[in-house]
Amino acid sequence: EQMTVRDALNSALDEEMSADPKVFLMGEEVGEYQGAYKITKGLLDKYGPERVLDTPITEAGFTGIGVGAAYYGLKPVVEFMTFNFSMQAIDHIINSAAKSNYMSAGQINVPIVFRGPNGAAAGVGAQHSQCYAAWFAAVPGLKVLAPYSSEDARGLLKAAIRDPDPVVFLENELLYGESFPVSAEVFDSSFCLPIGKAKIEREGKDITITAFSKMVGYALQAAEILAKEGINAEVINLRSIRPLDRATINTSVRKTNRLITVEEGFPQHGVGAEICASVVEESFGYLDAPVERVAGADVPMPYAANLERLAVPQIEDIVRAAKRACYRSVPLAASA
Amino acid sequence: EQMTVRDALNSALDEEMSADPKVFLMGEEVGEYQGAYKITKGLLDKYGPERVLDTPITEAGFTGIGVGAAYYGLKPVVEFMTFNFSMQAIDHIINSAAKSNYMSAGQINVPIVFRGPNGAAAGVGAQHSQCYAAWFAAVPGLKVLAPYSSEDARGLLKAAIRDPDPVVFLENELLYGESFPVSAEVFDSSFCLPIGKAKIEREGKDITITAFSKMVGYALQAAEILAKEGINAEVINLRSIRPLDRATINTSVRKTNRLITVEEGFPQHGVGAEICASVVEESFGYLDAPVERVAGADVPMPYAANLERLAVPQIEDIVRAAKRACYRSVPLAASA
Amino acid sequence: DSTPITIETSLPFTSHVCDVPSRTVETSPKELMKFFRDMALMRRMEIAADSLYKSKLIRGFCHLYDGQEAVAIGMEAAITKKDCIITAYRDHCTFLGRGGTLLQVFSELMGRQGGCSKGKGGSMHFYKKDSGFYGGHGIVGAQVPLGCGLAFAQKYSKDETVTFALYGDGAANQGQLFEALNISALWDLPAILVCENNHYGMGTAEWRAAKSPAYYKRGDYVPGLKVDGMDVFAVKQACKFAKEHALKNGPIILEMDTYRYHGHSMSDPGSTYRTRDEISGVRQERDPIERIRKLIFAHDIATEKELKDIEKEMRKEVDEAIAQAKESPMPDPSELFTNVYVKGYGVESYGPDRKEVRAVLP
Amino acid sequence: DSTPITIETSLPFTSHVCDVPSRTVETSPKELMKFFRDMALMRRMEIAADSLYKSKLIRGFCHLYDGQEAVAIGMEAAITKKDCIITAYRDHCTFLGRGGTLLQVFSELMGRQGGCSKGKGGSMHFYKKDSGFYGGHGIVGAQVPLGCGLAFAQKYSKDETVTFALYGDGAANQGQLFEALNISALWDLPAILVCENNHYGMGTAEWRAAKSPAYYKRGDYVPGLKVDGMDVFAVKQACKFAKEHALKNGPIILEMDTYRYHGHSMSDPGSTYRTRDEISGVRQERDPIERIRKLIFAHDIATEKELKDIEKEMRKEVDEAIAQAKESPMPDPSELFTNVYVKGYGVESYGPDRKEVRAVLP
Ligand SMILES: Cc1ncc(C[n+]2csc(CCOP(=O)(O)OP(=O)(O)O)c2C)c(N)n1
Ligand SMILES: Cc1ncc(C[n+]2csc(CCOP(=O)(O)OP(=O)(O)O)c2C)c(N)n1
Ligand SMILES: [Mg+2]
Ligand SMILES: [Mg+2]
Repeated sequence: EQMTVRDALNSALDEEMSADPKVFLMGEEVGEYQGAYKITKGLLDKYGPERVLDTPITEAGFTGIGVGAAYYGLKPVVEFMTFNFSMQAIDHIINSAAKSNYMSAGQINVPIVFRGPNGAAAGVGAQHSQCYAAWFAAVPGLKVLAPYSSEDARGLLKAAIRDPDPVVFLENELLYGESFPVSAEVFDSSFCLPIGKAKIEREGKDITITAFSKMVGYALQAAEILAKEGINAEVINLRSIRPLDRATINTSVRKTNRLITVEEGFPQHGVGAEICASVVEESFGYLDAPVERVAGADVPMPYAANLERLAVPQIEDIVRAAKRACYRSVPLAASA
Repeated sequence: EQMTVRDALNSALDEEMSADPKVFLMGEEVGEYQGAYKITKGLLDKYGPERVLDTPITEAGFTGIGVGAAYYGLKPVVEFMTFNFSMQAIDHIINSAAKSNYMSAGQINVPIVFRGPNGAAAGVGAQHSQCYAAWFAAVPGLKVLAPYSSEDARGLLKAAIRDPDPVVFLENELLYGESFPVSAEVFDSSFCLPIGKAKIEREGKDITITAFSKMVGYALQAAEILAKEGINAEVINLRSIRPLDRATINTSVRKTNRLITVEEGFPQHGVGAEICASVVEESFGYLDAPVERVAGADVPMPYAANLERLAVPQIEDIVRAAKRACYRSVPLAASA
Repeated sequence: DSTPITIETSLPFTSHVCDVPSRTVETSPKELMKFFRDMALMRRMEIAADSLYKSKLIRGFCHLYDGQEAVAIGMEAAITKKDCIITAYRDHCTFLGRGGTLLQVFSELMGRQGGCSKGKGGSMHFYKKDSGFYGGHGIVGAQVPLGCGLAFAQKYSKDETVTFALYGDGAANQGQLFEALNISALWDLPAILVCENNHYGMGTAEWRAAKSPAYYKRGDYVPGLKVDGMDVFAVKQACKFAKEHALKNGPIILEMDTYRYHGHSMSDPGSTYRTRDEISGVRQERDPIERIRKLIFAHDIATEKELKDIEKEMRKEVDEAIAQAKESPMPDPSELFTNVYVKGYGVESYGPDRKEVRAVLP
Repeated sequence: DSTPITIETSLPFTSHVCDVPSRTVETSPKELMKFFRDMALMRRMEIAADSLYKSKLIRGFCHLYDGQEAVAIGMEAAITKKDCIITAYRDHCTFLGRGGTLLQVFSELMGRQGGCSKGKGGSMHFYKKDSGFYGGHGIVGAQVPLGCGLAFAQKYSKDETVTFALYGDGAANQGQLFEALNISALWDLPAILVCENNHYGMGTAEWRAAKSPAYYKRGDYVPGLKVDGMDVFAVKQACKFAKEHALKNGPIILEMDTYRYHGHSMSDPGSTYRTRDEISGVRQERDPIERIRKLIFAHDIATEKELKDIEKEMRKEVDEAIAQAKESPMPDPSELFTNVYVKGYGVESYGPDRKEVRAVLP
């Protein structure tokens, strides 16, 4: 059976609200408008205005209110219309949410979810296209999840809402309408995915490709192309950026001896850099080729369609990098 | 001759204000109070309240005002009492400052400096100790500088103020009172350092240690200790985190074949991760040992003195990591 | 024809801790015709943008200004290009009002080289610095402190000019606005905060987002005026008044009571949170262009046919600009790496595959 | 002794868009003695913290509350521990008022296991959730939306309790305060915003930071009361009034006119931006403890010697707590990795040298 990512998110919210009266939603246009991207459709009708709260366009204020409610023991799900606007509230995410449990030595835990679309959409320009995965996942105290498929979206959002710690949940606008096949198990209201575990989407032996969110789809398509050329790629869907599943990544690289990281965000201090460092630290001797990073271009997002396409990874970028890694088995210096 | 970092910063501000009437200062307590850390001492008296502006404690508001003034062509130097408070204004730093020149195809450049103490101080707890180097330096459109010595502080701040683009200038509270020897050249009012260039503080052949800000001092002390044990370390003071001087780093590693990165910030997606990735990309074949990352512990900053000490890199951490890297010349797997 | 004509603004102004300007304004046949022409052009431009969007030639977000034209036009009529304007993402007509061309508008909307931001900005990021237009900002509220910063720079430079910072009723609740207003008041900045109250922030009616939707009063200790934003003369009068006030006394708020006919952006039909009757009621009773048309007739300045001809002419201008814009090439791929910095120091920048695409920044 | 005594508050209350509470309040010898004792203990505690700081047993920032005691004590006298309090970094006395112990205070200040945050929080991060104290926040202004969030949760949970969110005159200009106030007013949250106006934000006098330093009016459409924050009875009366108001009508602002004797924090001598005369004037004429001492004498409740003895007793309590706190061990090194998460899923966390120090999170 098929399910869209939108339905996966919507049903996860619905079921968790129905299971736990402490769960409530807040954000801009989540209620009467049914969500700017319709993720919260129908929930105002079902749960009423006390549990589905339309806020003014004041991210600092409503995020602070959400965090305060979580201090008290409620379980707020705060929607950012897009994560670009979370910067207005980022002090509350970092200083008020992420650090409280530590500063209070466990007295004040913060069971809150911050969710919304993250990263590049289509044609929305420099201020509406930033990926915040690397920023948030740098911060101890936060957990950072990034679903790709409907299974991910449903299972991880349920896990995030049930989790006693603050979770940043990074969706992707361009995936909302995509359908994915899902098993019967996924439909079950008890379905939940573990936080901190990556998923091997495709097994392979020649090269490891890590990706998250929309880029998992690109990595899988690249793997198809590579397969035709005899390169058997293993594709890892990270799912959790923090905690990062270093074990799964390293195990894979120890098998394939080659690694490509893919992400849409800015390259410097990105998820790819971290994965590369983690693999160099743990599995240096297993690497037969330099790690290849594929990432967003190191520029603000341009609007023009042709430039925008050049600014985010394309399937051919992944294919090209993979081939480079595979055709080169001896360290550069040795051959130089 | 000796000069404190505080005097280096103060004299740089003074001279640039005197050279260019478009330069002005704004921030909390920069005027009548002479600066929370006395960096702006005497400048209100000298330049008057039109050019040295005390602001209310409203970072979003005054940062936006600073950026707007830069749009018009003025050259604001905005002080954050510490960079922890820059999170309240980060949307203006990223969306209003960093991206404007690009979005406007060069019409609206933003000659502004954001400066203040960054990272850990002593005993100020989780909300007042964060290092923002990796975050800001992830963002194209920004330049990010981090001085260590008085020479750095003076030369880089002058460069930042003269630069036509937005510069994030990360100081360190614990260095303000430190004295460094400076050459006559540094005292000259025309003195200026190039943005984007690292400085080799100490030449060596056995291992490369990269660091910035206060950690440069630690790296140099670690190098002294290592020297006694026959390990000759090359210490690179990054000075500029963005642009990152990949050329200098790679050249050094191609010589030493070993690399340690040191920083006080959180490890995940940190400066060390980026440097590791950059070296793996450019000089993989030259590496004789896994890159070692030394960084802040992956926890919010604790207050207690003993825990705080464990949470930030110590000289012995650098020494230990360096030895590990040097005693291991063959890739792990091969020896396993 | 500059014969003076005396008229009254549609409504009296309402004020908060300041005097009110006079309702009596002077105009001329020439000015009336200009207002008609300028607003009709804006209207036509936005309608055309709607079609281009629907035929997928414009991508992403696209926020149209039809209904609110009197604000842009009335404001321009009161000030000079040395005064600054800064606004949000609903910026096409503000740009046009500042002297931008249709060709620049449509080229930008279609992401072409000929755009005012060479295709790199898009719908929300128009600028025209040479006539004091500082964008085009996508983050709700951000343009208000930025505008106060422009005003700071004007005062610092002793330019005797002012800045108009425009924002919506939704944005009016943003904390940074209150922060910037306090600083502007402390420093007597020549900043005019113009709240374009079109009564909805996306799908949220003003009273659902604001406990006190009397936006002209929200400055508390800062003076404010409530203005009929559908009456170009009221807008002009208020902006003149505000400019004088700001140069003498510092900040002031103008609340413009206006209306957007389109949905919030192209994905919003604009009809789920308000009734069709409400929209057509405004169109019939308060439309800023129709108001001028009536005045032109009342003063026998032009015939119905003459005005229709002007509208046809505007349509033609727009169509021609679109045709030309379509000829404008996409940006050269090398533009991906330009304008990241003014000064790139010769460092490298990277594309997604950094081994394949990298550029040395100038 | 609970014999009722009727007294008047020092000054009348001044109100903004609401009624004023009566100046006449009832107290008793018992309450007077309790107020004296509680405030004297706070005063002594802060003086002792000052010495500990100077002998380097307390590190980093340390913000003392002496002078402002009547606010903490008067507020507590009006509410229960089911009501919530949240404040900024100047939090030692607020914690004590909520029932925290001296030992917890001094242990935390010295970074010991016995601290209320086990030594991990420090001076600015005290909490006592079991009696409704939610910190101890270091970022100016942040505690106000957080406090409104507590109020939201109280209303959501139908607890019929309220939250007091305390902030300074400097913080009063923060935009997030206006954002949170608007939302609280829209949602009728039982939130009481208490501006502790000690007239300086660090070295900046209120009028240099605020165009309108009438903080009780700054809520605009939200009611406010100006209260003599040096008079514990005025504070108590105002907090009672505010609690009733908030439960019925939503948010209200209380501006407490108060004073801090110390500098802003330990690095500030507190004498460059205000005169010594100003400080000693307040000490002589408005000191909250002296006011109670005089009332006790006026009503013949205790002798000078008896009060002096109490003060000595307080000093002893403080000294003993300090001695005990010094015995409290530093946190175990393993605490570095605890409390990062409630649920760590068995993942690894790292120390500076990750090959040497790593921990599996529980
Ligand atoms: C900080 C921020 N939050 C949310 C958004 C998404 N958003 C864009 S426009 C808008 C509505 C703004 O309404 P209003 O201020 O009334 O202006 P109008 O669109 O009516 O001109 C919203 C919620 C944004 N761009 N920035
Ligand atoms: C957002 C932010 N900016 C700056 C600071 C530094 N700072 C700490 S306290 C303070 C003064 C606050 O004054 P006020 O609100 O009046 O409270 P008081 O200290 O007088 O109790 C400043 C500027 C901070 N902690 N947070
Ligand atoms: Mg609106
Ligand atoms: Mg104060």
